[in-house]
Amino acid sequence: MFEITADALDPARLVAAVGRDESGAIALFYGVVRNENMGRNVRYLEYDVYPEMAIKKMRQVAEEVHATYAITGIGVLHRVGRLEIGETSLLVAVSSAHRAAAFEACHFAVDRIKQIVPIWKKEVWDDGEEWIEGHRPDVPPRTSA
Amino acid sequence: MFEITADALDPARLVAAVGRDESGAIALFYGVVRNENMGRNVRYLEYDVYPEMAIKKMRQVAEEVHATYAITGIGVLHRVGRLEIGETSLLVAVSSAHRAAAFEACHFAVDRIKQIVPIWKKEVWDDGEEWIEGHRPDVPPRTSA
Amino acid sequence: MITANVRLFAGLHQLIGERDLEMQLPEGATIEQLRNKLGEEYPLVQAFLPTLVCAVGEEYVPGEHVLHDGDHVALIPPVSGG
Amino acid sequence: MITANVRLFAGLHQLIGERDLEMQLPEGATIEQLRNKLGEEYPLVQAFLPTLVCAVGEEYVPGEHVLHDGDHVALIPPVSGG
Repeated sequence: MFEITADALDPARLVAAVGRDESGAIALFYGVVRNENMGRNVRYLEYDVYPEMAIKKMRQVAEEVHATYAITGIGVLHRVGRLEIGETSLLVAVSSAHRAAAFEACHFAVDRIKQIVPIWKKEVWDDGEEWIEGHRPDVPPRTSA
Repeated sequence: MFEITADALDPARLVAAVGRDESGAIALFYGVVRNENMGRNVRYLEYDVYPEMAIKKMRQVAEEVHATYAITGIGVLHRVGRLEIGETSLLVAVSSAHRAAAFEACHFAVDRIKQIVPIWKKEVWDDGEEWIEGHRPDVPPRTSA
Repeated sequence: MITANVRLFAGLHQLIGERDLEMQLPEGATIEQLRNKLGEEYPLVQAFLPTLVCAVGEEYVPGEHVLHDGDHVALIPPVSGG
Repeated sequence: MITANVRLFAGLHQLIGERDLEMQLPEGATIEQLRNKLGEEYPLVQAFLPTLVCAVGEEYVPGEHVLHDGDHVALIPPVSGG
């Protein structure tokens, strides 16, 4: 399950989607809008997204995780639009037979999502706003034209 | 929030309890009953608990985590009694400003819970059953009488 | 003599069929003495003793720990929660 | 001449006020040429160019990538999801 939505995210639905009978552990990550960043008071966030490519890159992250860790399932939900303090922007769930793989794979997946999925956040403060520049995605060397 | 219960666990309630306005990340771990262990087909699990001490030891784990990681909240729910395949036996939620601390602290908390909290599981197979012997808790050196 | 209130869990509870036992011990008895007496009175328990830890007042205690009249002693086999 | 359909996001979208632009480029033009032309036609974009990455067909591509008529080119500033 890989989805981009403007609505509130449903963790129960995602967890149900990644669980298998052989899953003994599920690690679920919540990215949450917090009230402060770099010493500035955040009022709310606004997310922009390139939806088709974001879904494609989420799937690429999932393939990378499957290739690296012994997991039984993975899913990602990302919310876009305006989000208030305390609301959940990102959910990543990973199931595995054992807990170490679930934790490590989930952490890796969140890191990779922040590196390559085309989503952007704007912080809105009391006295201004800024689109946050996070990671510049790696570009493959010369491709066939 | 630290609870032992015979009822189904509610992750949403636990996540709400550990989140603060300054929490940017929440790691939530699900321990789930899986259908196989050590090559044996598991039908269901039966959990026993020393409730008062289990709560006390969960609180000790939380103190250890607070002393080691920069977290904003932690909570633990453990289910006991009979649990079927796919049901959740353990929920551990950790909130933090940043994701690395949330993941590492949650993983550490799960490991410690399995080492020192007086809870036991019995596996019931098609052809028998066994109380699982996991970790022998560390005993402090000589205490005052 | 003192009385210790002994609580059993998991395999021990199932084996002995009781959640709680009362044991009489001499004044100044230690956890180690309680363990030895337990093995004598309940030979079935002997297989558990090498890995068994005891808790008094909801804290794990070593064998030298001295018991008092009315103490609650929990017999804790290796734990397997999660 | 070929036409590239350019899509803008985040700060670029807000700055230029459009989600989509059409750009005319010579036959055989590369991403690098598109970037240069973008900087000439929209001087406001110049500050973004050093960290901007381009995607064609929903894949990141290098500056040498050759464009074809009708290609969809997404201008991707450093991402900050999560």
